[in-house]
This record gives sequence, structure tokens and C-alpha cells, in this order.
Amino acid sequence: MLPDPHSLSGPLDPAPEAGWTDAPPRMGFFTDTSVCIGCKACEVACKEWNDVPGSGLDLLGMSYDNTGALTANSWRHVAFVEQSRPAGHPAGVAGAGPQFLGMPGAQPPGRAGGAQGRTDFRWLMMSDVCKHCTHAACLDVCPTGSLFRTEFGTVVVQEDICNGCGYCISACPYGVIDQREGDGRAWKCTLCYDRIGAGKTPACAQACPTESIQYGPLDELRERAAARVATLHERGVGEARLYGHDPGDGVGGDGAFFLLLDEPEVYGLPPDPVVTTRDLPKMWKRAGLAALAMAAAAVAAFVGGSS
Amino acid sequence: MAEAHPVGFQWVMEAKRRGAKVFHVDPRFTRTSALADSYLPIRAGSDIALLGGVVRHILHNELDFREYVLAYTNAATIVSERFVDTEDGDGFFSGFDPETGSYVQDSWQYAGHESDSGSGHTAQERDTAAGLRHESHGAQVGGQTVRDETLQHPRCVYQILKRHFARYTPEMVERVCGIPREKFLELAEAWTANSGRERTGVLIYSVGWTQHSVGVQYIRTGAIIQLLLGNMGRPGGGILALRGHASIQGSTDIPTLFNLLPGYLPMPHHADHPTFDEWVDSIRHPGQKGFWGNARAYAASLLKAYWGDAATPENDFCYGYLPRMTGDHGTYQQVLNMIDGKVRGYFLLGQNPAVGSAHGRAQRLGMANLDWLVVRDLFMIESATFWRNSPEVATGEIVPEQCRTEVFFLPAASHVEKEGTFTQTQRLLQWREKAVDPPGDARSELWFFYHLGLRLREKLAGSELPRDRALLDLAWDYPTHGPHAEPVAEAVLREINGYEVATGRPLSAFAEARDDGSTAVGCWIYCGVYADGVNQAARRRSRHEQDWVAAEWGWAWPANRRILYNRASADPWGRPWSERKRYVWWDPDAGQWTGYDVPDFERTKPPTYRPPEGASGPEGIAGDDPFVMQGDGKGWLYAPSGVLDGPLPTHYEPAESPVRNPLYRQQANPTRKVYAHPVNSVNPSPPQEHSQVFPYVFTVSRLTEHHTAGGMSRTVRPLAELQPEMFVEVSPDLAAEAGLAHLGWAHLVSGRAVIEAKVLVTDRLTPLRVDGQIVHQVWLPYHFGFEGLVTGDSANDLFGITLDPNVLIQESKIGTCDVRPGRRPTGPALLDLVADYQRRAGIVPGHPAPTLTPGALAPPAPADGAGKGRDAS
Amino acid sequence: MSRVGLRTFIQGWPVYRQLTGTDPLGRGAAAQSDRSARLSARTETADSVARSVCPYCAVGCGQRVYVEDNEVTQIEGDPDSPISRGRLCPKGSASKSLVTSPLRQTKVRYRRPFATEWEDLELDVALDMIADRILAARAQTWEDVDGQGRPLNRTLGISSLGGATLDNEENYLIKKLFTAMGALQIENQARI
Amino acid sequence: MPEAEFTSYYGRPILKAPVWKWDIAAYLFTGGLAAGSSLLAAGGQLTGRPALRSAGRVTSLAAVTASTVFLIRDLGRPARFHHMLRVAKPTSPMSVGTWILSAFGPAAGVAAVAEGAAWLPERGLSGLARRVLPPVGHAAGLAAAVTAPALATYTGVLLADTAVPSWHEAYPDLPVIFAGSALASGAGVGLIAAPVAQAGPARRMAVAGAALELYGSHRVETRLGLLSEPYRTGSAGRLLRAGRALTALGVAGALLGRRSRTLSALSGAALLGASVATRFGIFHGGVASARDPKYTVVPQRERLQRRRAAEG
Repeated sequence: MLPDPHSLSGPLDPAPEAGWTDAPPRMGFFTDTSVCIGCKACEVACKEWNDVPGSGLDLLGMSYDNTGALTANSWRHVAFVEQSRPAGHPAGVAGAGPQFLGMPGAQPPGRAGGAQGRTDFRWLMMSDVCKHCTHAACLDVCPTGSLFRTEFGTVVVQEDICNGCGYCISACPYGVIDQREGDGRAWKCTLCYDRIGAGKTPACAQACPTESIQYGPLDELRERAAARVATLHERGVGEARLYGHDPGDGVGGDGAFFLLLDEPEVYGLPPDPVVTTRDLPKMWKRAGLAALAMAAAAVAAFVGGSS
Repeated sequence: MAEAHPVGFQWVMEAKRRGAKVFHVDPRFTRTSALADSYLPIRAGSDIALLGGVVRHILHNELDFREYVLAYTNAATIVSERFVDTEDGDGFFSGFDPETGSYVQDSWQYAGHESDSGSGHTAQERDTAAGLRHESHGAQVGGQTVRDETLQHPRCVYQILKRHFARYTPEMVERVCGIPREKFLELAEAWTANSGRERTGVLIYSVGWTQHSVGVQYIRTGAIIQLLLGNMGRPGGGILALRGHASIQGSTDIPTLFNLLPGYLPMPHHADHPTFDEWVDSIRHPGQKGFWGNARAYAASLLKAYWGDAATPENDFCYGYLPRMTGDHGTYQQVLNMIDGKVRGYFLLGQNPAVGSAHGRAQRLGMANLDWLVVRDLFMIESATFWRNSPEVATGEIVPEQCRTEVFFLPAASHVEKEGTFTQTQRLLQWREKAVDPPGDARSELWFFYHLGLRLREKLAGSELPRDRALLDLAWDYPTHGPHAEPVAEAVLREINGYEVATGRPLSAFAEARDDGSTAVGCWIYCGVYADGVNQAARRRSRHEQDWVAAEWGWAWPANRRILYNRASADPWGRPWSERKRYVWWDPDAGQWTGYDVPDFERTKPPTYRPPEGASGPEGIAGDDPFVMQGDGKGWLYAPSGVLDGPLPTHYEPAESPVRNPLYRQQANPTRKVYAHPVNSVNPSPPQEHSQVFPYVFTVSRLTEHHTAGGMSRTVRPLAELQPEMFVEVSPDLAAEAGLAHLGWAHLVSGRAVIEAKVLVTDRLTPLRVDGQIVHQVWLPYHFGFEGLVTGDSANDLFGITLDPNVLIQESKIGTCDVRPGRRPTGPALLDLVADYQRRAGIVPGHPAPTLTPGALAPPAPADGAGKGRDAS
Repeated sequence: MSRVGLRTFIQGWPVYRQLTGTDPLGRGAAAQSDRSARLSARTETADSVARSVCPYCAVGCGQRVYVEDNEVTQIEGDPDSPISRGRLCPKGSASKSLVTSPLRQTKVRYRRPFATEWEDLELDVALDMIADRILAARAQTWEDVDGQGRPLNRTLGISSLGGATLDNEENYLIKKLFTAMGALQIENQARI
Repeated sequence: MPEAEFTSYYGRPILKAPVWKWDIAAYLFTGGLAAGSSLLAAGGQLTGRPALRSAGRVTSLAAVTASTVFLIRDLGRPARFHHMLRVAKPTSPMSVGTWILSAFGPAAGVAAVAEGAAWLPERGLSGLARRVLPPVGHAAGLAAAVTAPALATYTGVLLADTAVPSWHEAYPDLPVIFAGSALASGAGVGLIAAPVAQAGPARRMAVAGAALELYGSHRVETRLGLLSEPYRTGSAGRLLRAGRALTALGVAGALLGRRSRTLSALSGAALLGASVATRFGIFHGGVASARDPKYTVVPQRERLQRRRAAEG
């Protein structure tokens, strides 16, 4: 009954499997955080294009991140991580090499830690976005068909359909999609479905001053990303790694994947996300067994014993 | 650069991808530092010590690009034997006059030109911010100079420079700036290794670098390094100044500034320029080499553009109508005059001094003592509502019911509701098309001032008073269009470009300007923007259809040239220094200069051309003199004139510093401009007592998410939410010492004000060990004010008013303060806290410490006083 | 519901499309709504596009300003610009919110001396009042000559401070008018 | 369990906590009750126990009506509830559940209406209805009973088919718990509403249901390693413990109070209470596991390490 053996998990070209005959090549984002300057042009450009309402007006104290997370009112979120690793820590070399910050010679007052002042300081920045997964749990569980796979292989909430049931919000392994207060519906990045339909570039990718956010056919982006990681490794940036690029991962690979400079959870990303749909068949089996048990118990209750 | 010019920063990332090494020097680790290959923490205000160290590293190891330096700079020129360097004058050059706190520059001149300086007492040049005039034309110096091509003569510039910076060793840099030796050497070695025929390096600074009492000398040191390493006039080289407003460059080219007329012609001075001829000769300096020779044509054409038919050769083109300067009429002097009730009316045209200028309290008290104030802006900014919502209303210093200022707020048109040109930071004019009409009463400045002028002329029609002639004879008749009778901006641009009076034909180059009244040119350096009657600034040939210089996008002054002094991108014989760095070169067959850019040289003058004896003006420039605007055609490692506080950059401590100047007895720049007005004050610095009352150094700058005084970002929702509250960044060490909690409150106290801010404890700021003592630095954004979606205290309130001598810009990048946990007091109690600090610091408002450090041996004033010692009246 | 209406309704029903079409699981083509199918970028339906430049810093990034029904509907980077290559920073990207901000003033406001509130004022009346005040201040503070009889031609009774986001044409008229008026004390952000 | 060492983004959750409000937990109960009571009714209908039949049918209709109210009330856009019928997606347990409810609801409704046939007047149209209703009600009752097990257990898949760590990991056990809880609820109705004589099957159903429920809960609270923690701590822990106690009481009361009408009713109420507590306990346990990044990062890190070790 499944159109493709990998319909529920594993490597797949999602648009054709979702019924798009002669679909265009799958489009996506490659976000190279090693050139992100944390300017948040992506956050603003996204809000301006999609008329996304304001999010909070409070200082969060999370370095320069006052947005906090991807929400219904922030479809792009730039994360900031200030890392002052003690000298010995094998942090490897940052995109820009660990920066010496500390005091020359003697130990600065009131500062525990190594004799040499602070070394190995890094300031990681990363523009987070919906992953547009190959296997999108939000899309799978959506009971109204509001969330759907577009011809470009992206995942979009149709605001004219969504009735705010909230299921997608629990299903997303990255914690991206969110329900908007006062509106009730679920909202997230649409990879500018209207713009790419007109042959334009998504607003965030167009604005990004250093092309940390690159838009294009996913296969091309994956090649470019592999080359970029290789270059960085040659230049001694040992801990550059890709995240969400591998079609063999738990969600079949992401439509929007990243080059990170540290472990995913440092940025608030799950280290090994798996689409819940992968286990759905086993779940239905288990439910079936329970249902049979229930029926049997009921029958037994009435058939057995006279009183 | 990633903070305040992020889209420009793409080119740094492009260079980095191609293997360029990026160094970032900043008191605080910023988003630029995050992407730099190497970050150097520096004590704010000690940049000359660092860059001086780089100069020493170059000269000590003879790493300069010798061919370039010999041919294109004044390294070989011999300086007068009367010159005494700061090394021997304990922080003073020769010619210092303690009375006026300024230099007589005669002893600085090249050998044999001692009487040429013509500067007399530079105190008057300081008042008129004369330094700004040299933005587009070099300072004057006489014809031929004595040179020693072997660079061994003890008084050649090369050797003077070597001796001047001899003590700026890596150890001294570490001691003064707090930068570890190995980090400094990493920078110096990379910078010098990246020089020569095959390689260039660029120095990029943001305009905050100028906001120091030694600001111009910062840039001079950068220029010296870039000249020594042969980076000037070459692709991938030079110095890039990143300005903060869309058209700051335009605002000095066509200056709404008190001391300049369009094209950097100086406003006439009542004593120096009583007549048109004296005014013109003071610009052109007869006998000078260089392109300033035809200044008479530029001046006459400007006056012709102003007064049209009324301007005739007979009446010196209405030169008599021009108002005259008598001294310092800068914005800070004006504010002090406002406080003293001397100013009646004040126009604010898209500027918010209540937050953007230094000493916010003085700005607001000044506005409270006006007859009337006209604010033209997009939003209801702090400078329009000071009488109701300012901190001074809270402390009771301004009582709305007693504040007599009549305030007009007129809404302004935004950049999409009017057409016109901006001049961006690379001198490029770009025309903006108009998208929609302005809403409601919003109007452009073009509309407001044109119709204001018409209204004034109507009211003065028939007046016999001489003073009204200037207005009545003004050429003030521009075509208008649209529902609001908006003046046609292209008509104004045509006038700026200049035209032949008889035919109306737009000129194509400033060489066509005449001094006989046959041409009218609004701004001679912009001549060519309307060449062939086409609005060149509106050109939008796509980058995909032209080369990397992209000469057909917009128009750059002068003459659409993109890299100035690009003659230096070829060797003395006109051949490119290398294939890799080919840019402009001599084409012997065609007999002219050619290349990717408009050559910054007379097209057909061969490299072998040598001027005849006594030649002046453009003829005086030799075939190997790339710096065509300089009096000697050479790049100035040593500035015999044009810079008021010394021919060579010297490390002085900022006006407010916790550290004693380790290099010289003189603590701070002796020629800095200080105001003794009661509202003003300067925190004590060593060797004065009580400097420990303000133990910490604070510096301010920008956040990517906000724009200058916040008027165009705190009022815009998607930006306001990105940085929603005023905060102060402190190091963990200072947080521990001062008892500050992350996200808790702190208040900062200076000699002028107390402000509060949320605390962000971060490792991006670190204490520095300077000269044996620990110096803590804190950082503040200066965007916040009391209006808009997000509000906060203004960092600029903390600063006093101390200006640099050359261009009278305020020192608002470094100050001393105290930091205490908790929120600041409110109401009158706030004034008591400031008064208490002033008392403990020995500050008596109105009585600043003397600019000369007691005991600093000022060299005796030159005995013969040979210079034309004209005293300022 | 006419029969034709019913048939189109049924054929439009995603469940029907699941059963008959290429998307049995209802995760793509079958689930697309009419609105999504008709979706288009508002830049494509703009009446006009103005080639402009960002008003914020001095990098001079190119901007395209899309207008529909006399309203700015989108401002984004100009891909042709050799300076910015179609990119913008957060401030430049917020230009639409800047020019359409609800906090923008569109009416002349007037504060009478000693008043505690703003009042409205006609633009033309304001212009007239300002002109009168200029001439009055100018007359009261005019200086013809200095101590030694040399011409001054000026008033120090009027000051001006301009931002550097004004056009060159505007600066030109401002400087020309103030100079002709003898108002010498005009300054701008280039020196702050 | 030592405090697991892990990094996170300023301690913030990686997942979004479920946005469902208490009425979804309440629906878990009413859905189970509807299923359980419809089974009870069908049993009563087939084995001649009218008290069980009518109580079961009426409760089933009431419960399914309450369920519909809870589900629609929880929607962000209640007016668009009918969009649920736009698609039929096997990958969406909620879509499957909607179609189950669409089948079960009317059937339970007709069955319950049939109960009222007796009061209809003889003559005319209503008389016709009086005669037709019982057999129609009989068929409807059976139809409802046939779909009841699906209605009771699909909600287990609904919670499990999310990224919520403690729900997802418990996918083998949630359907069992919910099946047991539904049976116990149904039994509870029987114990309360039916005379002692007819309550035998209810008592046996109660025992079976309790067994399933306790077995499932026990596994969930112990077998999931770190992800069992949210079910043992906080409000979830308290609720599940209360559920266990009430279940034990209910079963004991059902068996011992065989002849006492009030004791049976009390134990029935206890069983209903137990079902509510268990449902809310499971609900809160899952929500807690989404709120703390530890429950996302640590298990995934361990899984990664195991996989990397396996790859060698």
C-alpha cells in the first residue's frame, strides 16, 4: 500500500513519493555556521516577507540571542554560544581559530582556572530554521492535510486548512513548529513557498550578508557542503561537521542541513533525531494486540462464570 | 565591521575564503572578532602605541616596500634642522606655544621651507576645524624639496620616523595596550609579510576611530604603515573608512557644516579672507604643485551657482554676501551657547543629539533654553520630547510648565518617498528612485527648505536692508512637480554638477570650470555626475554585465574614480608592480595611462615627465608623483603641515584615563580642545589625584541590530525585539569585584551623569594588565533613549565634551567611570550622587585641569617667531 | 448543490484524490489546497519597483522597493548591486517596517511655550510661523561687521544640526539657504 | 541513576512541549469509558443483562459526546473541526482516530436512542419507530462494540507517535494501559449501574482491565531507563501511584463486595477514578519529558554511542 519501501523512513526523494509527477528538483538550505556573523538579517527578512507578528521584548541574557528559540513568531532563530574553554580542552580550532583573550603573564584577580589567562575562546553563531525533513513527523501526523509536501520537496503548513489540533508540535523531533497564541494555528518556515514558486530566492537566503544561508537544489548543496567541510579540515578546523546531510539518518536527511562547529546539543539541536513515523507500523501492531486482548477480555468476562 | 557594516563584511569573508588572514583589534570581542583569524584585545585609547609598534617593527627590520617608499613617499625628504621631535621634547614637538596650547609649524617644514608654513598660530585653525578641509585636498608645501635617496641622512623623514617610534617596542606595546607580545608580533609579521609587488593588505576602521582626542593621528599612523608597505593606491590595499550614516561622505562633500562650503572650500574667515582674492589664494596657495591650482575657478563657479545673474566678476561673484567665521562655531560650542541663552532657534534635521551627541544633559539643557526648536524626523525622537520625558524632567532640572522652548515637529519623508542621491562610504553617489508619495504632512527636506526659502523671500520682498540682498539675489528658482510641488531633485543635481551659464550645458569634468562667471558649479568635486546631461548616479548596469571595478554602477567622485591615487598601482616607469596586482598602468603605444579604473593622473603625462623649474599647479606634478593633491606629489609619512597636533602620531593618553602616560611626561594631547563651561567637566587622570574615584574604563559602540541614536531602530518592531533593553557588558572578573549579577542591574557614574543598564557578564571582555596595573573595561551600546518601542538610558550622557584639535570631533569612545550594582537613584537624588562623585574626584565644573601636564617641560617658544604670527582676534 | 457542484466537490476532496490519484498517503499532491495552488509572490503582482539604496549605514546596499496600490509591499536587496549583491543586514531588511511603522509621525505637531501637551498645526501655518521666527531671530542677532570693520554678514542666533541620512540635493539647498540667510552655525552628524 | 552529564543551549528544551491542554487527557478517559461501556452494553445485550446494556449504552453515548466536546474545545480553531475529515492518513493516528470516532459515535448514539424506544407512544409514526428501533439498536450496539477496542487503543498510538521521549519510548505499553483502563472504566459503569446479580461480567472485566492497566503502568515506570523517571516523579508520579491504588481498591471491592450493591458501586467509582488518574498521569509524564532537554539528549547520545560502537 506504501508508494515506496522508504515511504515511512530511510532515504527517499519525498516530492515524487508524495504524488508530484515530474516534480522540480528538491530545494533546500545549507547553513554554513562557520561564516555566520550573527547579524539576524535572516530573522528580520523572514518576518518582513511573511508578516510574522512580533515576539517578546525582553533581554534573555543568552549572549546576543533575545529571540530564544524557533517559535510561531520566529521562523528563523540565531543562536549565540560563548565558549571560554580552559586551555587544555581539545576544542580543536574554531572556524576562526581559538581567540586569545586573556591576560598576559600573571593570573587576573578573581578568576579561577589556568595560569595563562583565558585562551581558546570561541563565539559560535548559527541561524536555526525548520529542517524540512525527508520524513517530516509534523506532516505525517497532521490529521487535516494542512501540513503537506510541496512539489519542491519542502514542508509547508497551509494556513487556510490548519485547525490548531497541535499534533505536529508534539511530533517535531527538533522542536521547530509551534502554536501561535491568539491565533491557534501552527506556524513555521515555509521555505518561502510563494517566492520559490515564482523562481525567487527565500527572503533569509537573499538577505544573508555572508551567504551562511545558501538556497538551491539539495544535491548541489550537499556537494558544496562536503567540499566546504574538507576545506575547513585542511585549514585545521577539525571539529567542523555536517548535521542533517545524511539521507541515512533518523529522518532520512534534512532539506535544511547545517555545518556546525561543535556538538549539535550545544546549539540546542537533538544529537540523533528520529522521525516517530519510523516506529509507527510497530505501534499499530502493538495497538492491535491490545485491542484483541481487550476484546477477548470482554468476551471472557461475559462467557465465563454464570453469575 | 560585522557589527555595523555586515553587508560590507561579505568582502572580508570573500578574502578569507581566498586565504587572506583577518586580524581584528578591538577593546571587546565582537561578532567581527568571531570570524577573524586573530583577535587582539586592546585598551581603549592606546591605538597609536600599537600601530606605532608596527611602524617600528617595519623600520627596525627594514621591511618596507623600498621601491614604493622611495618613489612615492616623502621618506627621502630632508626636514628643517629646527625640528625637535617628541622624543627630545618629552611629549612636545618644536613650536609649541603654551599660551594658546597650539603649535607654530614653521620648524616642522621641509629644510629650506621654514617660512612656507603660513600657518601662524594654529589655534585659529583648530577653532575652524581646518583639518576637515584636507579631506579632498592636501596641505600646502613649497615647490622643490631637498631629498637623500639613500635614506641615511639623519634628518630625512625615514630616519626621523625611525627615531620617533624607536621606543614603541613589542614590550612597550604590551605595557601600554595590554596586548601580549606574541599576539602583537603575529600581527606585525603578517602585515609586513603581506606587502611588496605581489601582495597588498587593507586597513579597515569604523568612524568611531575618529571619536578620540587624537583621532586624526590614529588615521595618520594607519596611513604611515600603509605607505611604508606600499598598500596605497593599489587593489586590495588602502584604508577603508566605514561610515555610519547613509550619506556621511555626502554630508562633508556638500557640507551642512559651519567651516566648509561644497567641495571642501573653506568658509571665509573674517580676518584671513576679507576679499575674494585672499580667500581664493588661501585655498590655492600660488606656487603650489597639485590640482588645487584652479581653486579660483571652483570658487567663482560656486558663487555663480549660489547667486546666479547677481554674481558678476565685478562684484567678485557676490563674495561679499558670504557670512564669515570668527572662531569655533561647532555643534558643541553652539550647545554651550544655547545653555547661556545666546541661541534663539535650532533646527534638527533627522538628527537626535539628546541621545546621539556627547553630554546628553548639556544637549537637553541647551534645548530647554531656546526660543524655538524645529525637529524634522520620521519619528517622535527624544530631542523633540525633551521638555516632557527627558531625565532632566525627572530630576526637576526642566519643569515643563517653565520650559519656554516652542517646539515644531514636522514629519519627514522616508528614503522611499523622495528621490535623490546618497554618497556612500567609497565616495559613490547612488540615485534613489521615488517609490511612493510621503504620507500626510510628511515632506522631504528639499520641499521644506525650498518652500521655506520662497516664504522668506516673499516676506523680505522690497526690503532695502543690505543683509537681505543675499536672500533676495539668491538663485532660488527650481522646477517642482507632484501633488506637493516637490522640487525636482535632478534639477538640483544638475546645479551641483555645474553647467555652462550661457547654454545650460552640463559640464563633464571640473577642469571645465571657469573663473570668469561663464560656469556655475554647485560642488566642483561632484562635477561629472551629470556628464553629457545624463544622471550618472542613476546608472544601474548589473554587476553581472561589467568587470569587478563596476564603473557603470552609480558615479564616484572625483571623475568616477574608484581607487584614489591609483597611479601608485604602477611602478615609477608606469609598469604594473606585478601581473597579480595590475590595476592602472602606462600604455606606451597609446601614449596614455589606462587600466581597470579612471587613472588618477593626467591621462597623457608620461611617467618620465619631470616638471620644469618653478612649475606650479598640475604642471608641477612629476610623472612619478601619484599623490596629485599633495603639494609635493608624494605620500606624507611626515606631515609638515595640515595636522595641528604634530607631524608624526604620538601616543597620548585619552582625556580621561586611569593610566599614567608610560611614554611621555605630557599625559594627554596638549592641543586638544577643552570647554571650561560650568556644565562641562573632565574626570581626573594621573598624575592628578582622585583618578581612582572613576577606576574603570568604559567604551561605547554599536550593535548590528540598532542604528546610531536608535530613532530608526528602536521604533521598528522587528529590530527593537532583537536587542530590547539597555545593557552593559562586564568581564567575570569585574562582576566579581563590583558584585554585579548576570541580568541584574548596574548603574554607571561619570563626572556628568548616572545611567543604569542590565548586566551581561561575558568573557568577551577581559581585564588587561597595563603598566603593572589591572585595567577593567566595560562596554555599552549607545542606541538607547527614552522614546520608542524599547527604551533605556543613553550611554552618551556619561561623556563630557573634549574635542580633537583637527576636526573638532568629540572624544566619545573612551571615558572613565564607576560601576555599582543595582538601579540608579531617581529624581533629585540622582543629582546628589553625581555631585558627590564630583566632590570626591575634585571636579569643579567649569574649571577643567590644565591641558598641559604640570612639570611637562614645554620646549621654549621659537625665539625668532618667524612665522606670520597672526593672532586670533 | 448542483450535480456539477457535487462532482467538483468530491473531486476536490483530498480523500477522493488519495484513492484515485498518485498520493495515497495524502501527504503531498492530494492534500494541496486551492489557496496553496494559486499562491504567488507579492513582488510579482507589484505595480512598480523602485531602484533605491538602504538609508541606514554607509555601505550603500542596493534596495528594490515594490509598490502596489500606492503602498510599499516589499523592500529587499538588489541582486544587481556590485556592492551588496542583493544582500541586506537586519536594519536594511527591516526597511519596509521602517517606512510603514505605526510610530511614524504623519501630522505636524506643535508645543506651545510652557505647555505640557502637543497640539496639531497646519503644515502651511507652521511653515509661515517658522519663517517669521527665522527673520525675527536673524534681525535680533545680526552682525554686520567685526570689531575692525571687516564684514561678518551673519547671525549666531540660529543653529542647525543635520543627520547624515539626508540626500546631497537636500544638503545643497539647506547649505545654500542658510548661507544666504547668514546662518553660519549649521552642523551635521559627520562631526559627531 | 546518577545525574547524567550533558550539554544544552542555556538549559532550554530541545523539543516543544505538547500544546494539548487538560481536555485531551480528559478525552483519553472519556474515549476509554465510551469504548469500555459499549463493550459492557454489547455483552449485556447478548447475554440478557438489560441493566448492563442500558447503562453501558447511555454511558457510551454520554462519554463519546463528552469526547467530541473535549476534542473540539482543544482545537486552536474549533470552527474548523470538520477539516479532520478532509483526509484519511494512515500515518496520522489522529486521522485514523477521527474515522474510528466517526464510525463509533453514530453507532453508540443509535444504540442509546434505541433504549428509549419503550417510552414512545404506540400509534402512528412513533409506533413504527417503537418497533424498528430495538433491532436497529441491537445492530448499532454491536457495531459500536466492534469498533470499541480500536477507539480505546488508538489513543495509545497517538501519544506514542510523537517525539515526546517518554511517550515514544512507551509505545509498546501505552495501548495496553489504555485498553486495560478502558475495560476497567466500562466495568466500573457496570458495577455502579447494574444490580449485583447482573454485575458478574463487570466484575470479571474489572479484573482483566486492572491487570492490563497495572502491567502496562509497571513496565512504563520501570522498563524505560531514564525515560521512566518522568513517570515516577512529580505530578505524573503521584497520579500514577493514585491510579494504581484506586485500581487495587476497585478490584478488591469488586471481588469482595460481590453481594453488596453499595460496595460494588464504590469499587466501580474507584475504577473510574483510577482510569482518570492513570490517563492524567501518563499525560503529565510525557509533557514533563519534553520540557527537560536531558530526556532528549542523554538517550540519543547513548543510542549514538551504541551505534558507533557497533560500527566499530
